[in-house]
Amino acid sequence: MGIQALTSPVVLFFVLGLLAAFARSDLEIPEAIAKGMSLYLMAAIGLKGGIEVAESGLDGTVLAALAAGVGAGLLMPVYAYWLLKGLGRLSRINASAVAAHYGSISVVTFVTAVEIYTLQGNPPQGYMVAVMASMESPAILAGLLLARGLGSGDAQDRKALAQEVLLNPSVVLLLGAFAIGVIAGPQGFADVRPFFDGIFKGVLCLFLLDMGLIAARRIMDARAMTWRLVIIAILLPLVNGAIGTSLGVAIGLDTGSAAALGVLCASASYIAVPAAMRLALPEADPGIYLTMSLSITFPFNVLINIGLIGSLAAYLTGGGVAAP
Amino acid sequence: MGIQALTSPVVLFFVLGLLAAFARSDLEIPEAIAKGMSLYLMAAIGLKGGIEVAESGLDGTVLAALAAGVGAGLLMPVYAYWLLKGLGRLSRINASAVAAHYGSISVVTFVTAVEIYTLQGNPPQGYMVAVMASMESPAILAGLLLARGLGSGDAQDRKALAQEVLLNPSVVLLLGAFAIGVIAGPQGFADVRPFFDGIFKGVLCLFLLDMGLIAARRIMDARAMTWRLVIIAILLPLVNGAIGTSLGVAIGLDTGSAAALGVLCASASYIAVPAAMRLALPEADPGIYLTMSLSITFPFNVLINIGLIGSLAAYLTGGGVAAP
Amino acid sequence: MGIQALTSPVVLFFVLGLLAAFARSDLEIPEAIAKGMSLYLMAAIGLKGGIEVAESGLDGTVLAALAAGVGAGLLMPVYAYWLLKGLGRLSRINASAVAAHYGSISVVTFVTAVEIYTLQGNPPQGYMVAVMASMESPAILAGLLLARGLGSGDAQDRKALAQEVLLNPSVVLLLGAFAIGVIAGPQGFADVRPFFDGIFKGVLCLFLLDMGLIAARRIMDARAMTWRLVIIAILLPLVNGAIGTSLGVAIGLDTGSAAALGVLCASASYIAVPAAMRLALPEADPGIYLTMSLSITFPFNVLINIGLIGSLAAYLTGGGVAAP
Amino acid sequence: MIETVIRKRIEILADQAQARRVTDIIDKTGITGWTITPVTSGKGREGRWREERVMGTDKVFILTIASQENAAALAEKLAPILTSHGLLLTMWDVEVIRGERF
Amino acid sequence: MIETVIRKRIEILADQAQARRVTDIIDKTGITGWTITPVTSGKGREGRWREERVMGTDKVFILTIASQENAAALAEKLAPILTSHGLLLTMWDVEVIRGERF
Amino acid sequence: MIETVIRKRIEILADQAQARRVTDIIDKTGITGWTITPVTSGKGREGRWREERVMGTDKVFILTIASQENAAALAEKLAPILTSHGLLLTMWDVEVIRGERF
Ligand SMILES: Nc1ncnc2c1ncn2[C@@H]1O[C@H](COP(=O)(O)O)[C@@H](O)[C@H]1O
Ligand SMILES: Nc1ncnc2c1ncn2[C@@H]1O[C@H](COP(=O)(O)O)[C@@H](O)[C@H]1O
Ligand SMILES: Nc1ncnc2c1ncn2[C@@H]1O[C@H](COP(=O)(O)O)[C@@H](O)[C@H]1O
Ligand code: NA
Ligand code: NA
Ligand code: NA
Repeated sequence: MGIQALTSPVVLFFVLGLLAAFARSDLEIPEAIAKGMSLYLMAAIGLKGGIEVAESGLDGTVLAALAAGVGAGLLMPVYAYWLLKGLGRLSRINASAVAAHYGSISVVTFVTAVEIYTLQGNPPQGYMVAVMASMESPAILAGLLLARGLGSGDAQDRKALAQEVLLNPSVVLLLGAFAIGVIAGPQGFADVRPFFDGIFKGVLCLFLLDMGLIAARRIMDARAMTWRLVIIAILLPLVNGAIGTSLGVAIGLDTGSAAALGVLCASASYIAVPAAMRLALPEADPGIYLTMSLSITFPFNVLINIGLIGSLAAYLTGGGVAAP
Repeated sequence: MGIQALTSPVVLFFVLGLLAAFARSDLEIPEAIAKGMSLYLMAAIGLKGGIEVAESGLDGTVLAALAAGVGAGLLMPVYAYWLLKGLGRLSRINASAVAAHYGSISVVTFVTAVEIYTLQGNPPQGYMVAVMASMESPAILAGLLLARGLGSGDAQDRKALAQEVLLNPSVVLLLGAFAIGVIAGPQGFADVRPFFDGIFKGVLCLFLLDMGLIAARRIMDARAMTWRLVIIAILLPLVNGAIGTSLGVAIGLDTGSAAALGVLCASASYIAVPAAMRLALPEADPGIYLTMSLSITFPFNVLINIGLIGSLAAYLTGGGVAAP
Repeated sequence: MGIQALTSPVVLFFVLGLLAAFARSDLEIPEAIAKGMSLYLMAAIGLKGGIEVAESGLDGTVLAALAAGVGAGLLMPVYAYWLLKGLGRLSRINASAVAAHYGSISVVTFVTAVEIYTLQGNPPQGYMVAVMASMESPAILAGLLLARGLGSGDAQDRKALAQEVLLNPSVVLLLGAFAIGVIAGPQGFADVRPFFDGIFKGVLCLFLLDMGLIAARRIMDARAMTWRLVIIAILLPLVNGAIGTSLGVAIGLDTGSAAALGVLCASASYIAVPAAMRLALPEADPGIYLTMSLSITFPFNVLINIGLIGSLAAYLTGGGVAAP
Repeated sequence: MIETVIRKRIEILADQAQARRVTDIIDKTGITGWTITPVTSGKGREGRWREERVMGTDKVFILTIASQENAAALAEKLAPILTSHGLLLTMWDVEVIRGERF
Repeated sequence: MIETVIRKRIEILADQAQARRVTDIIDKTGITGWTITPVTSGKGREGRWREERVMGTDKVFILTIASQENAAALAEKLAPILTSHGLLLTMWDVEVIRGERF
Repeated sequence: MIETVIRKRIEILADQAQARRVTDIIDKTGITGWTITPVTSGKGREGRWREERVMGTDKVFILTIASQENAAALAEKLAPILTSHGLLLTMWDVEVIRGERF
């Protein structure tokens, strides 16, 4: 992603968070503020995606992109599972839980990638937000099937789970705000633009500061991490990112959107999926799945992989490597 | 209120909140954030009202508007009380508590109305903020007199209550910010405009998302609601809104301000009055008064009644029905 | 500081907070919001300082300013200590704790001063933010030496304390954001300007509202305050402010920067130092040190002393008294 | 071994709005102090509630450590308003160090 | 003197995500209510954690006052999932006023 | 019926800034874990306080379940700093399931 991205305040605040936590500073963002910023970012990204779709309309590739996203969300956990059980030596339960995380997506990784690709002149399409939302849940389903097989759990547990999966807060807020954007359109957006667009990148800076703090603290406390798992947490985003990007190019997405699909595949969930696993697979160890997704894959994606994926997309769509 | 208002992001976020909660999604806004937004909205609306008054000066109708507001705040609880005891079959305590809510006002309903009327070309006058602030407390007094008669409670309780009523946080913040606006004037406001004006509507969106979530959840949990009470919770804002608007026109207010007075009369408190009732009438059932004001009257006003009142005001001031 | 400053919304919100609390209103800002605003203000001030340095480069006076700041931070506690033990009649522990507060700095006092001096046409240099950050900790060291002499505490306590002192959240965030500003430079800042600059003054208003509430409430609850301590809490900022300003002029700072150094010397910490004292001197009474720094010195500085220091700096640099 | 004495620990669940009334009664009973902790949600006969400080419907726990006599006196004073003010009171014996403080 | 009766106070530390499951079991046991309070951080065999509600890793305390039989029934029902669901359960006797409510 | 054993529950009210010191002492005593819960406000001999995390003046409750010997050892270690560090310590017997864990 070149020099420009690494000197972007967004990335620098993330690095500051990492450094502060590694140095054992007590710097801390109140949880209510972090949660508020997370909701704000989802509402804003959903809304902006919807506005763009209202402006530009949908081209034929949107359905292909949705299908590609959901398909990847269902299949990536399968090979991730075998890797985690084999190379990673995890138990069935833990391997399934981790696999679900890698099949799903991270909103903030996506948002950071959109900022960077837009800076590089390759803004992804607005409908990629809908693709993102549709990729949150399928992997949870895949993960639970891997863990328990068909027909597990009692009726009530299943209902609670279906709700958690289908109506999880991120999905509802992303899709809801997206729909509002489509309905309200550009002139409805004008009034709320200073809030949802003007201050967006600044809020993202503070949110990434917090993510850096949390990611670094978690890995310092981690007990269950092994080198095998660290390797997998870097291998999976590389492989998934390459597959997703190629898939995007194959179905005819533009450079930015193909790269965005790659980033969605490469990213690992650290909000929606952990919440679902806490509910449905309480035996799985959060010390494994959160540390892998949050403390290894997330920084790897933000600092390195977003750049690699962008270059791959530029190369595959014939645009050459994007200028830094 | 026409198509335009219903496609405004502000209203759409409220609807999203209602739908998400009815679908039993876990979407939730941290309470500290909700409280922070509520304080922000009050400070901003107060400040903006004060600035407008500093700019335009006060015309003679302001005193009449204040008197009309306070008078309505004292008298509306009286007929509301009889309706609630008779038709609603509530106990004396509960009827008094509910009546106090309907005599007082809802800041967010007012703010939403101001946004909508301004969109429609009928911005209410800045001093209506002062009218709003002056209408918060009289109804609490009226409600307590209805519940306990004169001379109730011991001296200490009365002191605590007088403080709660006169210095309740909303009144202090609204009037304080209003005064700051008047003193600082337009050029003092310039520096803080991006915060208090620029992002105002966006914050209102998120706040209404939360209101939608809370309103819908409360009605789903409600046990004490009856059809009689539901009818009253729609009847009162209709009647009070019509009376308030007519009163506004009668004392010579412009279309927007008359409609705003109507909205103030139509709206029911869900912050200041519940807090006072918790303190002074702990025997009253919040399951009744909060559900009526928050889950029925508030959505009814935001989605329907603000539009009706706007049309009535336009009709009465001879402007015809406002264009959508 | 003249009429203009006293009608600035920033100062008026502070006064509103004081009045509301003295009138015993329940107005209250959620703690998470207050903490979030405090972090935001530090990140923003650090970032803006760094941007300015990236733009203007550093002139030779910056090292002198840093040395002056650190030196003052180490020496001011010494005479403060004697004053507090003698005139103030405090115990050794309490005198040392209070002295540390007056040697350190208050970020919000500095920020308010920057706003006011900039309005008056004398903006301090960007590097004064780095001077501020470097003045947070030396006084803590000085205070602990006064309290315990050399060689106190066990090894583990010392390590925890060194961390608290060197890596305390304010220092890390101020210096980290400053470094980000220097690296990202003006064009990196453009995207985040609406958040870190546009809404800055508005957030400062709400933060000062909260400071007013807290300052007034604390003094009403104070038991350990004596007239002697009140006098010292006004005397120290006067003396330290005059010394700091003169020092600034002596080392060749411009009017605004010399005044800013004066304000840093005059201000007393109420975040970083109390936290360190809680850890390292738990026997010291927060009822004394917080009440003095927060409830007396802070309002005195914001309402009066910033103006006096600005006039002194203008006088000493030959600019005459600043226009109001 | 350190010496401990037995005191009563009283815990009162109350509406936030009633907290001041309860702590005033504790003060008047001559008990040396109290501590308030937050409550997130609950369910009782009147149904479920969640913390909604915006609407003023949240509750708190008020804890106080007292001698047996003071505890009995406090329970006595609070009993009449328990039902009307929706309070919940439990108490039990605890060991404390520095018993002279309570 | 006010009359008190002895009830069991049960306190369960659980993941936020498991809270609903626990309160459903309390409800089904026929206990009249429960109260949830927040938890900030902790340390156990699996290491230290802090509240991180953004990531859904936080815990809560679930308190309930019940008769001895109901308390025993609840403990019986929760015992099988204590380890798999990472719950921590303690209980002790407390005095309550208005004992007919529990 | 499920089998329970008796353990000691110790509750320490401490300044947030002192929490680390207390949990380090708990760890060194060989107790398996601890849990921290938030505190909103309080009143003692030194007057009233409210949570003001911005100013670092807030307090927390530190809870730990331990065997009788470990509990006694902990009380012994904390006793000397109770007054200077403003701690408040109470403890009582509770029943736990899976007693081997504590
Ligand atoms: N058996 C119980 N155990 C614990 N808390 C209870 C119990 N019953 C009621 N509560 C709490 O007391 C509040 C009010 O109860 P009620 O007055 O019965 O609606 C509930 O919302 C719960 O927080
Ligand atoms: N009798 C008591 N019961 C409960 N909490 C107390 C009691 N006394 C003191 N506290 C708490 O301990 C804190 C410090 O007390 P003190 O050291 O006496 O000022 C107070 O702020 C209260 O939170
Ligand atoms: N001895 C203990 N005393 C108090 N809390 C404990 C204890 N052991 C564990 N916990 C709490 O239970 C949580 C889970 O413990 P564990 O399952 O052992 O990791 C910890 O994070 C603590 O919050
Ligand atoms: Na993925
Ligand atoms: Na009304
Ligand atoms: Na100073």
